[in-house]
Amino acid sequence: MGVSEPRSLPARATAVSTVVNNFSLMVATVNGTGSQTANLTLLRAFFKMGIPVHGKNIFPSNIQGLPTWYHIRVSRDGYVARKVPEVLVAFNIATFHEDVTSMQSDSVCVYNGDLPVTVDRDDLTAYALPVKELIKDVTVGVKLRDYVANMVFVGALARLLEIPLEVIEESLSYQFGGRRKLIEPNLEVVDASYAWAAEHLDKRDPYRVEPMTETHGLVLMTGNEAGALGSVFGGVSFAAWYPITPSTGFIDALRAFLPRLRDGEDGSASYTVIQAEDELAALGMTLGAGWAGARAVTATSGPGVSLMSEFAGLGYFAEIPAVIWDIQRVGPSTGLPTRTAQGDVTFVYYLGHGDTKNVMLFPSSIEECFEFGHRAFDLAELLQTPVFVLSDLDLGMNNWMGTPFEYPSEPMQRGKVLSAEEVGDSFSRYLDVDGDGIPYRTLPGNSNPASAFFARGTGHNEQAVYSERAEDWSANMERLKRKFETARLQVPGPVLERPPGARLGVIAFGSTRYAIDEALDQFEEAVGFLRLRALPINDELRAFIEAHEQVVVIEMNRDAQLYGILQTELPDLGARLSSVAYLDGMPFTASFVIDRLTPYLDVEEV
Amino acid sequence: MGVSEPRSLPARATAVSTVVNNFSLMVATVNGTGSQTANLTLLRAFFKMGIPVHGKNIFPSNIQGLPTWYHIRVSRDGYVARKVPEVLVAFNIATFHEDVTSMQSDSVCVYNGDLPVTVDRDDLTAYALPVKELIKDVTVGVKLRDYVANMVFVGALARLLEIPLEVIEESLSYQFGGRRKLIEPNLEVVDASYAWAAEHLDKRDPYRVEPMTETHGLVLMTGNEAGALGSVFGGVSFAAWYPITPSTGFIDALRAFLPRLRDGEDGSASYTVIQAEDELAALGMTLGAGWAGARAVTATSGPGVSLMSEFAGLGYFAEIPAVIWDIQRVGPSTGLPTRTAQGDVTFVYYLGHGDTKNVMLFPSSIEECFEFGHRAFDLAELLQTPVFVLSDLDLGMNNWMGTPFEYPSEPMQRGKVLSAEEVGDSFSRYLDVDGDGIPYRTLPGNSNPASAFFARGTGHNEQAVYSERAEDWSANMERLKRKFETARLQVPGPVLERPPGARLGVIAFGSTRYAIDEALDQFEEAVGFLRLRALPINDELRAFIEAHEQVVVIEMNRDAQLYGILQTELPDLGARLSSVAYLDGMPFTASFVIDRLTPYLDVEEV
Amino acid sequence: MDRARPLKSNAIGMVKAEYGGLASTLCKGCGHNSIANQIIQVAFDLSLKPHEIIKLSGIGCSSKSPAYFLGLSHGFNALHGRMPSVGTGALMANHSLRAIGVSGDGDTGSIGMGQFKHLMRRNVRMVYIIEDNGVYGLTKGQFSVTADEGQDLKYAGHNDLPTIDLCMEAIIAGCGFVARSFAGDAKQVRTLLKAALSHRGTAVLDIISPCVAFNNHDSSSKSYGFGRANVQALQEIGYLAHEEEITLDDHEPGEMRVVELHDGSHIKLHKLEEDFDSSDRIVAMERLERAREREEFITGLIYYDSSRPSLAEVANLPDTPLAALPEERLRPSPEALEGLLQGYR
Amino acid sequence: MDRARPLKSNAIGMVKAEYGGLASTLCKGCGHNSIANQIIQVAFDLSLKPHEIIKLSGIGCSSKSPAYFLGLSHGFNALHGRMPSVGTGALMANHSLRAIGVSGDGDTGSIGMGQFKHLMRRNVRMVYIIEDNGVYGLTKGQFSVTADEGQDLKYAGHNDLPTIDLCMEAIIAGCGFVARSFAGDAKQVRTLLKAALSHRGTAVLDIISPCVAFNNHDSSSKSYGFGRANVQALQEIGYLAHEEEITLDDHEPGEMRVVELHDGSHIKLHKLEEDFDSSDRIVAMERLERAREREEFITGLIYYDSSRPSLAEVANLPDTPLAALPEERLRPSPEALEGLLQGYR
Ligand SMILES: Cc1ncc(C[n+]2csc(CCOP(=O)(O)OP(=O)(O)O)c2C)c(N)n1
Ligand SMILES: Cc1ncc(C[n+]2csc(CCOP(=O)(O)OP(=O)(O)O)c2C)c(N)n1
Ligand code: SF4
Ligand code: SF4
Ligand SMILES: [Mg+2]
Ligand SMILES: [Mg+2]
Repeated sequence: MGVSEPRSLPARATAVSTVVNNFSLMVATVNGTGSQTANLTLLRAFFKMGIPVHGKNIFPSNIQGLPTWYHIRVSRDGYVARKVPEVLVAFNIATFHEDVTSMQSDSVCVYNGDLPVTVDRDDLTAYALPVKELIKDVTVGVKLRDYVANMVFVGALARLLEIPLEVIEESLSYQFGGRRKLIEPNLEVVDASYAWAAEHLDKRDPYRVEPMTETHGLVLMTGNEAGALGSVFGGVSFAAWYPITPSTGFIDALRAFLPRLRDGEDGSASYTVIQAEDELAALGMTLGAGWAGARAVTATSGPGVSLMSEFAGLGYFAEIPAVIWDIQRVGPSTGLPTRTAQGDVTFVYYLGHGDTKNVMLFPSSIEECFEFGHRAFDLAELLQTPVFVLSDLDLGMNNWMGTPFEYPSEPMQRGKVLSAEEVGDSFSRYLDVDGDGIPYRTLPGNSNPASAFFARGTGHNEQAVYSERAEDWSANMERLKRKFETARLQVPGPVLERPPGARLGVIAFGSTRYAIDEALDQFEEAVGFLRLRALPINDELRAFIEAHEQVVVIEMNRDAQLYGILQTELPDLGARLSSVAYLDGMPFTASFVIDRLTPYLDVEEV
Repeated sequence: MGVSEPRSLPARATAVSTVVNNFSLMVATVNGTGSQTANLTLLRAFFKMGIPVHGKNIFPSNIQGLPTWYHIRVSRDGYVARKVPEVLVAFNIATFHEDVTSMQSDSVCVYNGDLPVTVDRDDLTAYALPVKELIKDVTVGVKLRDYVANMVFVGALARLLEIPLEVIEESLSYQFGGRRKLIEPNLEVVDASYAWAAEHLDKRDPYRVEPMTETHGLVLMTGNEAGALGSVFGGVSFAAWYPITPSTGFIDALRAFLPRLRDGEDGSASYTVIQAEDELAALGMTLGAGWAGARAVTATSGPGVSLMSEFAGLGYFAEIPAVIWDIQRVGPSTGLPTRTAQGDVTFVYYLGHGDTKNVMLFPSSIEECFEFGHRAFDLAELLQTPVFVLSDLDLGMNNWMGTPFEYPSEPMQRGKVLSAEEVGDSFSRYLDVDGDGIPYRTLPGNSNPASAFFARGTGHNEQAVYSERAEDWSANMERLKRKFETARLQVPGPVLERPPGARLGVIAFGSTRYAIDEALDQFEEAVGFLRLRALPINDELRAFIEAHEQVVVIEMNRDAQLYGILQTELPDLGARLSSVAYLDGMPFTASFVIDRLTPYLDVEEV
Repeated sequence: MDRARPLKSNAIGMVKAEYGGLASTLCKGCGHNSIANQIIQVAFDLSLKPHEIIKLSGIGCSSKSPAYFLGLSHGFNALHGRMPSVGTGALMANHSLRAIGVSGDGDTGSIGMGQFKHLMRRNVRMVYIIEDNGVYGLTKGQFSVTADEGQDLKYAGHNDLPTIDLCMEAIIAGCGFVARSFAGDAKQVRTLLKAALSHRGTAVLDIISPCVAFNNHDSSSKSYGFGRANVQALQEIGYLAHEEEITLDDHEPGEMRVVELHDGSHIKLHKLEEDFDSSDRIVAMERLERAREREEFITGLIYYDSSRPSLAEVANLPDTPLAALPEERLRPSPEALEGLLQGYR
Repeated sequence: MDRARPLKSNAIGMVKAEYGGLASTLCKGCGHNSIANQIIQVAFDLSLKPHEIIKLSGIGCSSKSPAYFLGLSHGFNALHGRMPSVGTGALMANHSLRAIGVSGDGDTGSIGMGQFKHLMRRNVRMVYIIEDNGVYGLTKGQFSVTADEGQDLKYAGHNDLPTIDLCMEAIIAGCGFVARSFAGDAKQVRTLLKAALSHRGTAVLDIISPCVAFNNHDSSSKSYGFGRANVQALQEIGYLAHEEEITLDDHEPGEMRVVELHDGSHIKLHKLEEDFDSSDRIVAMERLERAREREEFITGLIYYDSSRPSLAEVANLPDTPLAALPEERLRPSPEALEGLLQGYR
């Protein structure tokens, strides 16, 4: 992603008396009170000003009434990782004390002056806002009053940070899809609050914004939306799902995009989306559709993946194309439904009893969510196997900047599907004709009688007929192994984010890339960074490891899952690999990465 | 197991003009025709003669009418691994040709002379039996006639191999539980056939048996029976299951042993066994019972394990004792329900999404099935976690010799359960009081109000209250990691089957030990052999590897699953490890192991 | 919500507050909260000993609520749709416990349909409360199987599929205590809860419990508005604890039935519908079917049959719960082992 | 088993043998074999094009049988209890296909209960045959949910649990074509199969199919003996393909009903029970319930309602199956992408 490439001037150099376009903002509110609109309005405003920006919603697993925090990272350097905030908006009495205490000294606290609280720290710059006062005259019903209340901090921040009001208005209009009746009352409050701030607040903190051009031409979107959009352009024709946070947004986006982009002139739908009764059924339907020739997808998260185990094994063994998006949340078990993780890597790679091994993709940006959204179908049909796309809550549910997505350069690759003519007079479903381990398949409805076969999860010979013969079993499984070798060369290869370093290299995947990238900017010593985009691995990864004395695998889970898989696949290089694995549900910060990597660098100094 | 220890005189030295107590027999019949009785009668007869013996049933996944093969290994040296047969009993026309062709030259073929076939090999010694003739006068109804027909080969073999008729009678009586009405007609046929053979067959082959004392005092039993019996003596009080081959026999045995051994004077049952509607429910019930304080077990196989994934993760995370027997069959997917494998190792170790890791036991003999049958409950309650016992179809369903099981030496260990008094006035379910990662628990019904807690699969603090706090999550997961470290020292350690070798070592687990043991007898060079009995591993394993230049991990799956896990856990030793992994559904033979190990030995010669 | 009874204590000397739990994190006005409050009230009224009760639930807003009542009772918040199996295991391990299970319409009717049906068939002793709002609250309002056919919701869209009647499902699967109620009718909810707790088998309470966040428009059969306007009780029900004496009030004989429950307590059923008889399975099914056709919101005790034994009863268990059996009872003697092994020589 | 029709060919010039499959590996005399033979006969009689049919099954002896018929049709032997979901996906991906699904009582009623109920609710167009023998044949005879309450079997032991009526389950879940038959009544099986294939939604045939290996004692309601002695047809049914003209024979008007099916073919129902009406849901449920109480073995068309649209119909699908749509229809234009992204600037 353009904006996240290493920067010439290091961020730290910018901490001067006035800090422009370089701070992190945390808005503490209660969920279900409409604060999301206020937060997104601010986010969009910075974005429209051309300033690199990113927002993270740290929300509770309930519907209304609990604390929620929204982090906005404003960074002229294009950094989008989570960062300890310099500016706090404290609008939630329940967490007020905790929030205020959490701030570093010299930071800023904008708070709701109506709350029966005081900021008991003189090392903070505090601004109290008379919320009730500012909304009392606004022309909305009582029901909406609480909602617009959040616009008070928007207005005040606009003034304090110097966000032009017209940009705020633009952003509000964006949030409300141009519906004036909704925009007006909110704008009213923003203006009032802005005016009040202008009159009563004297700016005592260094943080402000200035227009830039960095984000011009970019889009701001969630990973779930990007993945769904990619699927639409990948020709998805069937989706089955069961609701589960944080994957629900993926299907919501599908259901929003499809009617808009994929209905025919005759008004008929070139797709169908089914809400299944559970995840077993969701994957069962997806496999049924894939077997019949549709481009079929399902989306879920940890608990759903567990329930899909048996069907995953069937998909692998009966060789049925399907795409499964796992928007990872914190597990084991029901875990933390609204926190992010990279914890399903090992489980999904081996998902299904017996010798099952799955193809996996690891998007790290909205561009890759879009790209893998359509490529996953090509891969699934080329390889005739379920393809798992492992995103996560942070990437999937939060808004990220990205360059406009590239339209698929290649036509769809539908794989080895034989027409009635191509079948001729004999057909063996599981025969390795081409030596790549990938057999040919036919679809139900094929009018050639020879094309018929009985797909099954039981042992079979090349004609798909049930067989208990030892040699049939091992031959078929060896072919599947060959197919997996073929997969190594067809999946997206790793990206060399930074050329091999002096001595130390880093391997990571997915949404942790931003914290790592920011961290590596801070080291004098050049550190290599390879970003894995798929499993199984291929030789590029081996080469990267061989190019370093030591390679640290960084991941967001407790058990060093990718590290373990690499040990298994590259035993000869095992000694060079180290692991930084950690999970507490919060996205990594650059400073966390720096802390954990520093020891590996110091080693050298010794 | 005493009888499988290395022998002074190597087997090969015994191939002389007359071969005593050292051959393998294969009986080819049609399933559902009562041939099992004939096979087991022969097996039991050799056993009663004091000759080390073992039988393997290679049967189809249907109920009646398909080919089935029964292998009997007769070995004065105590070898019980599968071995290419020297003696064939060909009673199935469907496979007659295939069976005859499969024999090595100089072997023997006893066949049903009524079949419209001829033995077209003059390098075999063939004996045709006039089956119809021999059963025509037997006093049974037509329905039983087919069944007793199998006794024809029993009688003939008794004569040819010199099995005393009284031993056959004893064995028949054993099979029919002494019911004369059933014994008589069969005996009648045996006698007739024996007499006929005495008169018409002149012995032209070297194979015969002679009484020994090797099996005196031993028992002959299946692994499923032994495991169930161990569970009964382990105090199992709750079992829930869903039928699936090859685990069904485990529950059948439980249902047979429990009423006999565990009903009270008042006739009440100190246990309950529930047939669940599926495997999700089976483990759900098992966990519910474990949470409430019962010693709860379930038994299943691959497909069931897949379906148990979500509950496994809950058991790990909510820390609930439970025992799960996975009698492994060939997967992926429905695979080969009636063939054996060691293919669920990786999947079970990581069963459950997120950072789940499970404790596993690997029995290799009926003695260990019994021992782990009760120890698994101690471990599950000590560690407060689901314990998986990985047996396999070969060990579970076939009859093995064993020394009479040792009565549990220790009283039951029920783990850290607090009574109402012990709770006192405060209780934290997930507090690591002792630093071993194992918290204290209370059972429902505890009359101390402070003892109550709400078990959950969601993130929680030490009081089991739902928490999304980052530090609560990571602290709890770190404690669970400590608990897993504690587990390393509590699970059964590996067994040093053979002291460290000159250069080469072998690591294996479960039922492959017999083929490996027999193979290692054949090498001049001393090869070390460590048999793993549980995961997670501990330092004994590391020490064994460090004691060798090279260590080969032998296992019955395609993907080198244990090898992979060892790479992950001992990266620094990765380079020393090699893998022999193979699966086609048939138990390993010594010659297979020899073939695969030889290259590692030759290396040295170079 | 109930009139508070400051410090008044019950027969076992506990005050109502002691039957409470953590503060609810559900939406203000959620039907589930009022049901939780009725459970607290009933537990207090019946002087239940908290340690003789276990709380069970699956996953959902509804399934969270056990955290908000009976804080002194053990509980198990299981997996989505899997409360029945966990409950079955727990209650067989300790059959002296009584269970209050809380599930949702999605937890029970969608992912949980199989386990629900098999629980009914086994007749495990537990009170199974379905907090029925026609949507998946916790995942923001998708349709569940009890949603109205043809219904439109802003987020969920249009529902083409027929409504599943969970009371009907319970009856035909063998459940002997099936009732429907409305979170807006606190009194009926309490009475039915008391009766259900006295039933020895599975007792299903399908309580319409409006989701104020996603499905509370008057046009929805799961809304407060619809409920208040259309609720149609089949009977007036009264619960009589053992001690209370039975007064037959001034009703026509035909109109009034007194039914004895397993624990010796009674319910008084004052018929409000001439020819409805909750003891007749066919009548009950027919009434539910008619209600479906006519879109009637009937509440009350729909089917009651005390004849079937519970799972624990057919299992021939000892009086001491399995979980409490001493080692002597769990581990046979060395002689027993020796004897058994003889058979394998 | 049917009288062979040597080389006689049907309307599309196929001989019966071409509708056959591999040799059965089931037990001799297994009811499932005779059902497979009826499927072959019906496919031949109706001149079905094999490539327009898909075969579906779960796991079990019954679920194996699709290998033994229609060898020229594609098929999917899915997972235990999961045929419904796989079938739903396949039939939505290609709604031009007609499906014959074969399941067992365990596959459907035990592990598969949830998916079965939800399939009924969605009304996916498929013929769903339950080869119902009251046991798990393939795993050697454990009781299934359709086993007789109180039944004793040598291996399985005693069954304490009530029998689940899968026809009742289908009806209340919304199925519009529910029939029960007996493998021993080949003619009725064929007629019902033909009618079911003409139905546009899910058609459930619960066919009692004796397991000769484990549950064929005359005392079992799933045995040939019991079936032959007790089978009680609700109607005499005739199937009339489009071409055949409708003759009303010589029955009293009241006794005879002719019902038009979705594809224009008809069934003739000659009532054998005065007041039974398969078009009335309550009557159908009541009849099933009475049969349960009286342990009657009723067969025939139990419930028929053609009004509900199938899932494919409500999905507003194009005529071309989704699986066959060309890339132009599946991938929007670059302009469309550009346009959509504008909204995220
Ligand atoms: C296996 C699994 N799938 C999906 C989810 C996500 N999920 C949580 S609650 C819920 C639905 C709850 O609906 P309902 O049971 O009606 O309860 P309500 O919130 O309406 O009270 C779902 C789908 C989950 N937790 N686990
Ligand atoms: C997940 C899973 N659990 C268990 C099994 C074992 N199994 C195979 S068939 C079967 C039951 C079949 O019973 P039914 O559906 O009635 O078919 P039938 O054999 O009686 O025709 C079971 C439990 C399996 N294959 N998969
Ligand atoms: S979302 Fe609905 S069900 Fe959930 S707490 Fe809010 S109102 Fe209740
Ligand atoms: S076991 Fe029963 S169901 Fe299976 S094939 Fe044999 S008779 Fe049929
Ligand atoms: Mg709900
Ligand atoms: Mg069956």
